[in-house]
This record gives sequence, structure tokens and C-alpha cells, in this order.
Amino acid sequence: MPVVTPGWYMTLAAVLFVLGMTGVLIRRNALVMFMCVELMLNAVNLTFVAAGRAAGVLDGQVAVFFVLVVAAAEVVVGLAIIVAIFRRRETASVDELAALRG
Amino acid sequence: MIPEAFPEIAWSALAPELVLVFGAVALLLLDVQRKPGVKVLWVMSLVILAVALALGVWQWIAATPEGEPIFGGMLLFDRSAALARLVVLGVTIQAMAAARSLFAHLGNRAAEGLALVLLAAAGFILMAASQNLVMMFLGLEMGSISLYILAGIAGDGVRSDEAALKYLLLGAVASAVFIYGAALVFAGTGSLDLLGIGEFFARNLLLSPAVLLVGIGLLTAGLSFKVAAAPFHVWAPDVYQGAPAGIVGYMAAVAKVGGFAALARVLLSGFENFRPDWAPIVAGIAALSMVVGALMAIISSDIRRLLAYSGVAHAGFILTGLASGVEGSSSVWFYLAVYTVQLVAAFSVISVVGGAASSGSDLSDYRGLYRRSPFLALVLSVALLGMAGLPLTTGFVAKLGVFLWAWRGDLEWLVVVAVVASAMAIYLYLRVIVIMYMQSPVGDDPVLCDRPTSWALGAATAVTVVLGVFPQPLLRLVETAIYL
Amino acid sequence: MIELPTEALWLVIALPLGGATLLHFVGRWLGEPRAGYLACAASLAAFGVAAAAAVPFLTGEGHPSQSLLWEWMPAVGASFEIVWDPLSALMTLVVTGVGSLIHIYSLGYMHGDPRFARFFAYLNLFTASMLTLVLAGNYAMLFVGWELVGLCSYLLISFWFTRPSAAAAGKKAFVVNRIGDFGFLIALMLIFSSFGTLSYSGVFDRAGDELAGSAATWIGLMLAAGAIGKSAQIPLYVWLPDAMEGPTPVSALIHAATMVTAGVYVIARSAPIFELAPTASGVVAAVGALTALWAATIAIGQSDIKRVLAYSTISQLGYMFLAVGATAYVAGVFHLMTHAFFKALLFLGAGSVIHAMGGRQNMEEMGGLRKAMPVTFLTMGIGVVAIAGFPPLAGFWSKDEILGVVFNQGGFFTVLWLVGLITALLTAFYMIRQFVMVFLGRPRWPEGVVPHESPRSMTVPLVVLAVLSVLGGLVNTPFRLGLEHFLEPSFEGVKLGHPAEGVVSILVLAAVAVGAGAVGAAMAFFAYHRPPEAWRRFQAAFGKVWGWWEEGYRVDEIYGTMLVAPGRRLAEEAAFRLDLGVVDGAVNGVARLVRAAGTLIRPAQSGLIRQYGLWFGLGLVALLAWLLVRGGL
Amino acid sequence: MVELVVFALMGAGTLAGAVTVVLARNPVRSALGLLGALVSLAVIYVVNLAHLVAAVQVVVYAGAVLTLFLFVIMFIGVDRSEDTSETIPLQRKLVAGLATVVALGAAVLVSRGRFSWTPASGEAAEIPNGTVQALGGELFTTWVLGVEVTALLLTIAAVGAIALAFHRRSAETPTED
Amino acid sequence: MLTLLVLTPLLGAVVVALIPARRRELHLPLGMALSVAPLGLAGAVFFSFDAGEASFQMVEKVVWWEPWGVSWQLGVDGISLGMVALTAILFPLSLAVSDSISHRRKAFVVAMLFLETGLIGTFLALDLLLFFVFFEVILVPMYLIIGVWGGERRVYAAVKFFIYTAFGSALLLAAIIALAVMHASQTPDGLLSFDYLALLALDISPTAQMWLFGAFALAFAIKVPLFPFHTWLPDAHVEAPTAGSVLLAGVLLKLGTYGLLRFNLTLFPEATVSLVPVLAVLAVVGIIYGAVVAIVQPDLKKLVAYSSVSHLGFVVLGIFALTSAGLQGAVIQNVNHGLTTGALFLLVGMLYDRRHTKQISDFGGLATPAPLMAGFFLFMAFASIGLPGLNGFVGEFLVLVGSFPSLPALTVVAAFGVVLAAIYMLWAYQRVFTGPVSGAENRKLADLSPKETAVLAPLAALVLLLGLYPGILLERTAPSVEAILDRIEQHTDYQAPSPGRLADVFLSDSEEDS
Repeated sequence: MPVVTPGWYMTLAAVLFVLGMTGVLIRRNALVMFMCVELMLNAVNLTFVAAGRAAGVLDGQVAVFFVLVVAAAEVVVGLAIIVAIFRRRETASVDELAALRG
Repeated sequence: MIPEAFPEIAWSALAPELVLVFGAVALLLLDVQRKPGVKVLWVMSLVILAVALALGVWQWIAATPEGEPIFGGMLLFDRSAALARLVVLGVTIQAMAAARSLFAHLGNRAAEGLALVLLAAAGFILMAASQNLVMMFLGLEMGSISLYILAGIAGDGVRSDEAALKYLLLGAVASAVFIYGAALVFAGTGSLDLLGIGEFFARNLLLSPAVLLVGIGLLTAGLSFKVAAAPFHVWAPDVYQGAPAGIVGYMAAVAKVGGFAALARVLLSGFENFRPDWAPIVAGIAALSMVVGALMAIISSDIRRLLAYSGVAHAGFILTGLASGVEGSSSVWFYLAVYTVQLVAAFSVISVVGGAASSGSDLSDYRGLYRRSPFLALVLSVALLGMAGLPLTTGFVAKLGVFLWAWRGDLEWLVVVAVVASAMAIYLYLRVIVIMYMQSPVGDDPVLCDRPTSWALGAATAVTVVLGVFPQPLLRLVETAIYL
Repeated sequence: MIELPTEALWLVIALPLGGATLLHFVGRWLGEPRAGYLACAASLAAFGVAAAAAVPFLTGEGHPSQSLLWEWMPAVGASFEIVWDPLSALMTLVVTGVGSLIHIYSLGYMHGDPRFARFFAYLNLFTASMLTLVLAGNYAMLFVGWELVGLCSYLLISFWFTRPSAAAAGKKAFVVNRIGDFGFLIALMLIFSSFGTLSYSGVFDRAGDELAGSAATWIGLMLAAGAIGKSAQIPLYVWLPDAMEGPTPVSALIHAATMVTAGVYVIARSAPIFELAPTASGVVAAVGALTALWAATIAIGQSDIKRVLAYSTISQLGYMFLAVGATAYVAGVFHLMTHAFFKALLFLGAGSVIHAMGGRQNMEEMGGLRKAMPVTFLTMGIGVVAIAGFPPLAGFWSKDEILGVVFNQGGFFTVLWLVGLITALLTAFYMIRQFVMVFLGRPRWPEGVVPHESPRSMTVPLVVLAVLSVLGGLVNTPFRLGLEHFLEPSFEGVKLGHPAEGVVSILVLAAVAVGAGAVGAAMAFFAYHRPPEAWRRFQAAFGKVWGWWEEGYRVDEIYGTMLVAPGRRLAEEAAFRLDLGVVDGAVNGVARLVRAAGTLIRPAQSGLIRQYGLWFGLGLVALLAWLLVRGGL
Repeated sequence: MVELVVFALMGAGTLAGAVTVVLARNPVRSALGLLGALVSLAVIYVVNLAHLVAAVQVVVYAGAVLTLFLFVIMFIGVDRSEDTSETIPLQRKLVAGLATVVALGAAVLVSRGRFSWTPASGEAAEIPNGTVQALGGELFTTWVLGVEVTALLLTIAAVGAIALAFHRRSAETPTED
Repeated sequence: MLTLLVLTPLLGAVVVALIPARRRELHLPLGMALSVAPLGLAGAVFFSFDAGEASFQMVEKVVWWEPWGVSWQLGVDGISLGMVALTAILFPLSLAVSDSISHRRKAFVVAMLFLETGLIGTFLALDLLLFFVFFEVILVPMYLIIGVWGGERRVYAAVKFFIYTAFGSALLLAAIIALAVMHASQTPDGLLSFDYLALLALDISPTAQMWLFGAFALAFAIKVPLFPFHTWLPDAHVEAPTAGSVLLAGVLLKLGTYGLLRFNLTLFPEATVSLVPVLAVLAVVGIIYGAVVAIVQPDLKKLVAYSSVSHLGFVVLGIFALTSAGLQGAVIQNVNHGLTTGALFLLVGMLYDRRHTKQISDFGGLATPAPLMAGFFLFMAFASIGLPGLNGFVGEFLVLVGSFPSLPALTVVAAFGVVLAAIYMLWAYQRVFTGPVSGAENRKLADLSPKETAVLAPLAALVLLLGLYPGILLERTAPSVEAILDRIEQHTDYQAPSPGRLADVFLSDSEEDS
């Protein structure tokens, strides 16, 4: 019976991070992209927890707490901007926001 | 259960930031209560900044090169942090002095705007002083989120929205990458504290630090995004073009100061032992930034994009100094201090010429600016020549500094790339000067700028030239601001 | 007589130079004729000083001396220093003497020219330059004079610069001379590299010891190249006929009597070097002989009075080259001197004729001028006889000595002697032809031309020169080698070529030469002392050949198509195709390349957030990959 | 043993949720996928003795943040399926390539045993118990500055949201561009 | 004294800048008057210079950017002396002919005076970084002079000039940094230093010398300009206003040759010796190429510009001949070219002011209406051709005779440039000034005004003086030049050829046959 080590969690977190990143790259709905960013941050959180467990310190869990708050703040601001854009453009697709380029 | 070792709260060390934060809150409350005029709020914010700067100077004098850890090692207020504070506050004042018209345009949202500026400044200062990776992340987010909002707050429509969303989305990804890097470093060392990390390396001999290498890479990439270094720079031109002109200079400058301070602290203080590993990638990013920045700037026809790309190139120059190691950080600081002044001055001119909130900034608007406003043309020229690194401007001294240290740090190839790129870049600055001085004006109407703006611009120009000829004071100053 | 210290010789140069400077600045204010008087005075004064200084050599008490004026370029051993020995003395006297006469002549000839004073300024400047050349104590200073006379030649040929042909001729003269100078410069470099100095004394004293044979040959050849340019020898003679665009006194002074002889002077001066370089000497002699014949044939076909004389000059210079090439330096210098007399005389006479004919130079429009201008007729007649080499006039003695020396060298030189002999025949032919066409027969003057004798200022020099042409040859006859003794100190240690000893051979050779001349003269007289239709018939008998002669073998055209046109095309290709296209194109190409590189990466900046994210991801992965691969993965 | 089962189940749940977020056509489904992932993670946190974190995860994330998401989705009316075809050329291929490279790299690292963490000392370490008390002690002593900063962050977010909303109202009326 | 000399024009610039723009009639005369002050100072320096002394004189040193070992260090030796004097002479003259500058006259005068400070500073700087600062700063006023007051394609020309030269100096900066760092690593206290005299003591490996030499040489080759880096020059000259052309040709180009002589030869002796063939070949190609291209130029100014390429080839050849005569020739030819070509550009400018064209085909027979101008042009043309007695000859002759022992074949080719010079100069003169007057505008062309004559006369006098008595300069130059040669001989196994030996070496092939 294998013992679950922190490494397992970290690997899971890595996969989650990559999934989140992939989502950001392939989805064009800004809201979904934000969700994917949340996935990435959750991967970070899982890593922190697992690493904290491995190191035997609480710092990892404390870090999760802060990351959580940051994520919340980002979401608030992000959603406000998306709402603002949607009001004006009737779209949440980031592909249609490419006036600035070159 | 109250731990007996409740950390001492070093209020005095944080005095400037406290002033900023309480000032911001005061502005918001005042706005809610009394609805004072924009001018009152604006003057207030300047006063707050001035007080903070004064306290910052006091703190600079008090600071020691080794620094003093406060808040249980969350922050390290050493000379470099104190210098970062001075630079951030300095350019904030410079930018704010020239930004009255922007806040006038914001109308009833001026208080929010001003508060966000102050909070962003505080955030980046904290970021620069952070000794702890999570703390650094918090400072980074405090500054960045404020900037995301500022990018979207005052713009005149679609472009501003787009800029804000781009900045936010990509910034969030970059933040995630950064904090993931921090997490991996934590996994590899069991510590989030840069000093602790350093101690860990002192205790353990690591043969295969793959986790750490990835962590370093992610941290570097995340911060490279913030300072707009290639290939993590693509957002910068779009955001600089779309965000309100009156605030872009400030946004660019403080983000660069905070980002580079953090990068320097992480790499030089935490991972000094890994220099053989990270120096090549930093050098690579530097080279790529210089070349790509110059190439793209040459073909852009919008002055804001041009400056954004030139900013990419400058990030490359600064990284050149950074890659050379601890000693080179003094040159990084010199560069940051003088470049941000030029950057803010240039964008201030842009906001005067194109309107503080508008996003129109086509190069053709600058045709014959010399005739419409000799003063603005001169200011912009000096700023551009400074960025070009022409002797007798601070830009030259700054470039010389990073080149010198890079050469001493055995990065000869990078210096060669850098000098070639800087020669290439001269063309793009000249192009603007040509347009201003050697083409016939688009209109006859003179471009006027208000008095505080003029003062700010005049001061920036004077600083660029005077410190360009006699840079000794600043050189001595930054000499002590290295990451021991 | 007061003996002049050689230190004061700088006056010889300074006087005409001062005159030139003065005339340059205040000439217009002085006006005619005072400006001319000033110039004549300067020239005569220089003659006086030179004569006074030359006295010791005549009395046999003089010693060659060298005096330093001031340092010029110490690094290459060049300074302004004057050498005073019999050779330079003789040259100085010829230059100032003949020069003074021509100055005086010009008083009349240039009468009424709006730039009268300027003309005399140039004449004086020329005199000074030529004196710099002959008095120079080192090759560098020689080169100064060498080039300055070229400058004066340029200025004087294109004196009437509003005539495009005159302007072109001046430029041509200078440029062609420059080609020769190119060789001369190389000679100077070789000399400096070989000796570390350019001073005559330094060079000649050590020539025998330090000069490798090949070096001497090269130096000799390169010096000869310079001389060929200046003395209008094949292949660089083409400038001289065109130089006739200048006022006639200029042709007389510069393009007959003095400047063109500089080449001969240089070779004579460099005798110690040529002595070590028989090959170079041989080349000089061959070139001289060939030129003599070549130019003489062309002279036959000319109908312009001055062009005949011009080709004659080239031909005579060929004689001098033949002489110095045959190491008969004295004979060469001797002919140089006599030629200066009679050719100056001929040119001035021709000038007188042109003056009388109102500027016309075509001999076919002349004829029968004998009565209209008797002094000119007589003096020019003397000149013709002198150049044709009839005894006892000057030309006979000098030419005869040359032919004698050449014959005596034997071998290859025998051929050259034969060439010289034919040339003598041709010389007599074309000179008599000219004389007959101009002065004898019936007048063929165009309407409105009323020839008259020239003013006194012009005829007096003619007379003086005529006297010199008669008596000048007597300074060096086989019976009394006066000139050779005189020049001995200058050629100390140099083996001189001599004619064969013995009265019989001298007489036989002389007889052959004179006979050749007589044949030529007779032919010309009978062919041309008839109406023009008869000339045509005579000329037609030569078929195409006469046409070649008339057109000077079309050398100018050949040079034009073979050298000038391709050269110009090359220059145009270089300027407009290579420079603008390739070299500058590369520069602009780099700029374009930079822009192209920017444009190439521009699509990355698409404005699409997701794509930006992708770039971020790519960069990140690349960065991590590098870190890990470096860290051993 | 328990941990292994939890890891297997909740890990699978996390990934399933994540994949749903990434691939679902309907944003509401994505949000629900996110909810699944968040809750699964909360369970994993509990197994790792991060009790407070798990609680906060459920309350703040699954509760507040996700509600906000759903609210906005409904608010702006994009709760319909979207076309998931790719319009940017090469984007998908490059992303796939990137993911492959990352996966391969990670595989190589893991297979070589190079993906190690806190060596030596890590084995003996006691698992930190993230109770409210323990975490609270940490947060309000060592990390007190961080807590203050988070407060500021939330203030900023609030101020920003207000300012951006104002922006809408004021920008709608005047003529644009 | 030297500091004063450098700063006087700057002070002048400030004074002019303070005059209100509307008093435009004051700016030019004042600028001229102010530029006489440095001339006086330069004269004082020239005549108080100790001719027998090889090392730097009147050295002044003030620590400047202390942490990096940068100092304000000035000094003059035989090599810089002539250049400083030349600069000081040309400025009042070029200001005097700038009446045709009609707009932004104040800015023009300020730019000119600023330029003068930069130029004099470059020649006097003994600190490499200070040198670089001056070297680079010059670009700005020159850029403005071309770009603001120039002809039709002025912007293109100005930008090309700026970028091209800035590119060269970029690598120069890298090389200077390398030297400073090298100094830090070779001295016990580990301090950076840019002090030229201190850097001379460095021990630089041959490979490093090659690289550094290359970087220095590229910067200077572009400035000279050496073939094939010359194409910015014709553009810049054609578009620049008269004063700009005069200074460009007269002084700016000399920065390149000065730099080669001052820095390349002394700092990197080994690389110098081994790279002689490269530089000498480029120089000779430049001589011939510049002359050939000049022949067919339809634009008079361009013709003179290309002639500069040719003339400066001589200077470079002289430098890399590495003989005393060659080096002396190079130094004096630097000055000569400044005087004659400067004067030629002045004349072309005067023509342009009168006719607003520079096309040769637009002129013809000008010697009739303007004899004085024709005279000056011819005089300067002959000086440029290298007529003995005028200055150009002294330089060319010294260069040729000096180069022959070390580079015989190349020198022979170079000497042919003398022939080509005669062709392009005299042909141009022929087409512009001689023949019948063409066109009504040419017929009523005004001759030189007294002021213009007064501008040209001093140049003509100097041309003559240096042609006849170059000792005034040579005696001051010789010791410094010898010192450079000594240095090269000490640091390498190179031996400057002594005359009397090498002619045989050169001719040894043919000698074996005989």
C-alpha cells in the first residue's frame, strides 16, 4: 500500500496548474478565463499546503489564506471590469477586444 | 493563547507607508463626507505624498546597508528598500503634479483615483521591502490591482476597458505564476523568508534542486512580466496605449521600480548561490528585451507604444545590470531612479499634448510640436535623449553603470548586444525628435500646460541634465543600496 | 665686377616672385604698360643677379655650392636649399635671359588685353617657378618648381579662359603632366627609401655605394616618366599641341624654351643615378628618338603655324632625350640651350605673324609676308636655318654633337642615330615648308587683313634671339668644347658620352646630317614654292599617310576611346551603381533589415489576450527548459 | 490508507472539476466544475490537517467567489453555450505542444527522482495542525502585516469596483470618441 | 587654461541663449565675437606649447565621477595641438558666412558654440570616458545643424549621420568599458579608471587587443570615413548648411583620424602592427575610390565631399605607415584638409547663396563675372590637389614618402590618387568657372563681398604658410609622433623602416635577376 506523500499532492497541484493555464489559453470567455486563473491559484494553494506539511511548518497554510484573499480581490475587480465591458460591447469574448495592437 | 513573542510593530519604519494608507483612507472619507473640489483632493494627495517623502528621507538616513528586519522578518528595511521608497514617492509626486487635469476629468471619482495612486505606491514600496515571498506577493497585488483599476477607471471608452482587462487577466496569470514559484521555493526549502532560504542553502548542499530551479524560473518570469521584459512584455504596449495618458507614466514607473526591487531581492538576496543558474536566463531575457524592444519601437507609429517598447528595451538594460550580481545592483538602482523620471516626464508631455484621459497618441500629432510649444518639445527631447543614453544626460551614466558592472560580471557578450541595441534604439528617439522639430506643425494652436505640470517637467529635465553631468551624489547614494 | 655671394641667390627667385605677388595685388591698379615694365624689370634683375653669380664659373674659379634657405619637411630631408653649379647657372641664365626677352616681347603682344597685368603676373610667377626648379638643391624642392611651372602652364594656357578650348587645354596639360608626376613621385619615394634624404648632395655622393642596380633602374625609369610628361614625349606629348591655345609668348617661353626642357634638365641633373641604370638610359634614348621621328612626321602635315612649331618642339625635345639617354648630358643641355634660342625665336616670329594677320594661324591664308614684315621674315629665316641644322648656326652644332655621340655608342644606338638622321631631314622639310608657306609666294590673305610689321618691343627680342641663334652654337664646337668644360663641375664623376674623335669622322657625320637636312629643305622648297593646288597634288602623292600626319595619327581620339571614355564609364559605374547601389544600398539595407525584423515579429503583437498568454507560456517554458537542462534535468 | 482513498477520490474530483471548467461550453457548467474542484480541494486540505484553510475555502471560495461568478454570468446573460472552436491560428496546437512539453519535462524529472522537496529534514517533520487557534496565532503575530495588507487589498477592490461602476454611468451619457 | 578653452564656447552659447529671440540681428555677430575668444585662447596654447616636449602639456585633472574613476582631464600634445587650433580658427569663419541662416538663428548660434565646446573637448580629453562624452555629444548639435538648417533631404541625411556614427561609438563605448574593467583587474586596489595615461600601462593580451582595436577602429573608421563606411558623408555634406559642411569636413572627420592616431596606435600596439594591412588597404581603396567617384559627381558639394574621402584616406595611410614621416604627414594633412576643404565648402556655399543650386551644370564661365571667387576656388583647388608650395602637398608628400618604405605597393597605388585629384578638381573648375558665361543669372553673379574675402583670406594665408613653412606645426608634432613610434617599437617587435634599407627589400625580386 503506497503512502501518500506531499509529493503526490504537489504533482496533483502541478497538473491543476497546467490545466488552469491551458484553460486561460484556449477559452475566450473572460469569465471562464478568470475561473481558470482561480484553478491556477488553487493549485498554488495545494502546493503550499502540501509543502507546509512536508516542511512541518504552518507557513504554507498561512500563505493559502493570503492567496485566497488576493484571488477574491482580483475576482472582484476583474468582474467589475467584465461587467463594464459587457455593458458597452455586449460581449465577454476576449477575442473581440483587440483594438490595441501592433 | 497569546504568544509571548508578539512581534514588535515598527511603526516608525513604516511611517511613510502609513501616511500613504491613512492619507488614502482620509481622502475617501473626506470625499464621502464633504464632496470637496478635485483641486482640494489633489493638493491633499500631494501633501500626503510630500509628507511621506519627507519621512522617507528620514528613513533613508536611519537605514543601514545591512537593513533591519521588521514585522518578524516580513520586511527588511535596508538601504535599497529605502531607496525604492524614495524613487517611488519621487516619481509619484512628479506624476501627480502633472496629473491635475486627469483627476479633474475624473470628476466625482477623483478621490478614488487619488487613493488608488497612493495605495499603489504603498504596495510597490512594500513589495520592494519584502523579505518574505508571500509578503512580496501581497505588495505586488496591492500595487497591481490598484493599477488595473487605474487603467480602466478614467479612460474614455473601449480602449481603456480593453487595456484594463488585458492588464488584469494577464497580470493575474503572471501573479499566479509568481506565487506558484514562491510555493515551489517553499516546497524546496521549507521557508518563505528570503533570509531563511539563504540559511537553508548555507545548511544544505543541494545536488539536484529541480524544484528550486523551476521555482526560480517562475518567480523570474512572474516579475519579468511586471517589469515588461521580453518575452513577457506583450501586454505593455497595449496597456500603455489604452490606459489614460495622465497615469500611464506613473503606472509604468512604479511597476518597474517595484518589480525590479523584488527581482533583485529574490535573486541577489535569496538565490545568490544560484547565480550561475539564473544569470544566463536573466541575461537572455535582457538581451531579448533590448533587441525586441528596439525593433518593435522602431516600427510603431504611436508614441505611447513606442515608449512602451522602449520601456521593454530599458527593462533589458536594467536586467543587464542585475545579471551582473550583487555589486551590479547599485547600477540597477541608478538606472531605475533616472529612467523613471524620464519616463514619467515623457508621459506627462503626452498627456498634455493628447489630453490626460484620451488615448489618442499618434506620432503625427507631434509634428512641429516645437512651434506649438517649445517647452514641451524640449522636455520631451531631453527625456528621449536621456532614454537614448546620450552623454550629459542621466541616461548615459545609467547605461554606463550597467555596462560596467555587466562587463565586470563576465557578461561581455551581453554588453555588446546592449550597446548595439542602444545604438539601434537611438533611431527611434531621433524619429520623435525629427517629428517635433523638423516637420511642419499639424495646427497653429499652441499647446498649453498648467503650472504644476510645467514645474514637474522642468524639474525632471533639470534633474536629467544636471545629474547627467554631475551624477556623483546619486552614484554615491546608490552605492550603499546593494543587496548584501 | 662685383662677386655675388651665393647666399644671395635666393634673390634670383625672389625677384620675379616678388614681381608676381606685387602684380597680383596691385597689377590692375598699375595698369598697362607699367605692370609690364615692373615684370620686365623683375625678370631682368633676376638675370643680372644670376649673371653676376655665374661669373666665377666662367673664369673657372667657381665651385659648386649649396645654401640652405629654410627647413621644410625635415622628416624626409626636404628643405628649401639652392644649388649653384654650372648646370643650374646655365639653366638660370637661359631661363632669365630668354624669359626677359619674352617679357619684353609680350609688352607689345599683349597690348590692349584687359588682363594685361595678370598676364605679367603669371609670367613672373612662371619665371620664379622655373628658377625654383633649376636652382633646387634637392628633389623635393625641384618638385616644387616642377609642379609650380605646371601650374603656371595651366594658368597661361587657359589665360583666355572664356574660350572653352583654352580652358580644356589648360586642364589637359595639367592632368597629363600629373600622370608623369605620378612617376616622379614614385621616384622620389624610391630615392628617399634608398638614401633617407632627397638632397642632391646626399643622393649623388652615396649613389655609387648604396644603390642596387635594380633600384637605380627603377628610380631612373620613374624619373624618366616624370620627364616624359613634362617634356612632352611619347606617350604623354598630347598636351603640348593643345597648349598652343595660350598666348604665343607663352608658347615660346613655356612650351618651347624653358618648361618643357625641365625633363631634360632633371635627367641631366640625375646623371649619377642614370649612370648606374643603363636600362633606364636606353629607354630614355629610345623614347626620345621615337618621339623625335613621330612628332616630326606630324609636323609635316600641320597647317597651323603654331602647331607646326609645337610638334617641332616635341621632336626637338626628342633629340635632347636621345642625347641624355645616350649619356651625352652636355650635348643634351647644349641642344636645350640652342633650341631655347631658335625655338623662342620661331615662336615669337610666329606670334609676330599671327599678330600681323589679326589672330589668324592658318598658313594657307598667309604667303608673301616677306615684304610686309621684313624683320620678322629675316629673323625667322635665321631661326629656320638654325633649327634645320645648317652650319654654322646654333642648331647645327648641337644637333650634330648629339648625332655624333649616338653614332659613337654603336650597337642599338646606331638605329637611333638613323632615326635621328631621318628626323633631321624631316625637320628641314617642315621648317622650310612653313617658311615658304608663310613668307614666300603670293599673298593668300583673306579680305580685310592688312599685315604690318610688329612694334619695336616685339622685333627687338626677335633680333636678339636671332643673333643668339647664329652665335649660340659656338660655345661648344668639336674644336673648342667650351660648354663641356664649363659644365664639368656639374658632371663630376659621371662618364659622359662623346662623339668619335678625329676630324674625318666628324666631318663625314656632319656632312651626312647636313646633307639630309639639305635634301629635306630642297624637297620642301620645290613642293611648296608653288600655288596651293600644287601642294595638294604633292600631298596627295602620300595617299592616306598624309592624312595620318595631318591628324596627328589620331592619338587624341585613340586616347579618348581607349582611356578617357572607359575611365569615365568606370567612374560613373562606381559613383552611381556601386556607391549608391551597393555600398550605400548595404547601409540602407541594414536599416531596412531592422525594420523588416520588426515587422516580422509584429504579428505577435496581435492584441489578442489569449495569444499574449501563449507567448507568456512559451517564454516560461523556454526559460524553465533552459534552467532544467542546464541543471542536468 | 484513508488518505490514499481520499487522495484518489478527491484528486479525481479536482481534476474532473478542472477539466469541466476548461472544456465546458456553458459558463455555468464551468462554474459548477470549479465548485467541484474547490470542494474536492477542501477535502484534501482537511486530510492535510489544514482545517481552517478548508473552511475558508468552502466559505470564501465556494460560497462568495463562486456566487459572484454565477451572479455575473447571469447578470450579463452569457449563460448560453458558446462556440468553442478556435479562431486564432495555431493557438490550440501550440497550447497542446506546450502542455506536452511540460508533461514530458515533469515526467523526466519525476522519473529521475529530481522533483524532490525539502530533503533530509522533511521526513521527521510533524504534520502541522492548522487549527483556528494555531493559524490565528500565526496570522496575528508574525503575519500581522500581511493581514493588514489584505484588508487594504479588499478596500482597493471595493473602491475599484465602485470607481469602475461609476465609470459606466458617467461614460454612458457623454458623446464618445 | 585648457578647461577655459573648452568651456569658453559653452559660456558663449549660454550668453547667446540669454539674448531674447527677437533681437535676431544680434545673435550672429555676438556668436562670432564669442567664438573669437576661444581662438585667442587656442593661439595662446599654440604659442606657449613647448615644441621639444613629447608628452602632454598643460595637463589639468579634476576627479569627476569619482566612484567610477572618471576624471575631467585635459592635456595637449603635438597631435591635438594642430586640431585645436584648426577648430578654433574655423568657427568664427563659419559663423561669419552664416547670414543665409534665416530662421531660428539663435538656436543655430547656440548649436554652433556648443559644437565647438564638444570638438575642442574631444581633442583635449585625456580621460577615455570624457573623450567619449565629447565624441558623442557632438552628434547632437551637428545633427540639428544638418537636420534643421539643411537642404531638402536634411532629415534623412541628419538621421543617417547620427545613427551611423552612433553605431560606431556604441562599440567604442563597450571597448572603453572593457579597458576600464581591465584596469580594475590589473591594479591592486581594483579601481576602475578611464585615465588614458593609466590605461597605457595595461597589459592587454594580443587577442583582446585585436577585439578592442576593432571596436575603436570601427568607430573611428565611420567617422573618418574610411571606405566602405563613407556613404553618410556625401548625404550629410550635401544637405548641411555651409557652416555645417565646413565643420563637418574641417573638424568632425578629423575626430576619426585623431582617434586612430591617439588611441588605436598607443593602446593596442600589437594589434596595430598586425592589422596594418587591413587599414592601409581600406585607406588606399578610399583614396582611389573617393577620387574616382568624385570625378563624375554632378553636384559640386558632393564632389568636394567625395574628395574628402580620398584625402582622408591619405591620412589613414600615413597613420598606418608607422613611420615618422608618415605620422607627421597624417597629422599635418589633418589640418591641411580642414583648411582647404573647409574653404572649398565655404566657396560652394557662397555660390549656393547666390544661385541656390549646387549642380555643376547650372554654372559656367563664372570667372568672368566673379574673378575673385574663381581665384580663391582655384587656389583652394590646387591646395587640395596637392600643389607644392601649398599645404596639401606637404601632407600628401610626407604621407607618401613616409609610407613607401613600409607599404611600397599600396603607396604607389595611393600616389595615383594625386592624378585623379587633378582630374576631378580641374574638371569641376573648368565647368564652373571657365568658358563663356552661361545664362543670365550667371552673368550678373556678384563677386565676393569684402566680408567673404575677409573670411577666405586667412584660410588662404594659412594654406600658403603651412605649404611653405610647415615647420611651425611639424616641429611641435614631431616629438609626440616619435613617442608613439617608440611606444610601438617597445611593445612589439616592429621596427620602423629606416631609409636606405627598404628600397632594396622592395626591389629584391628584380634584383635577383640582375
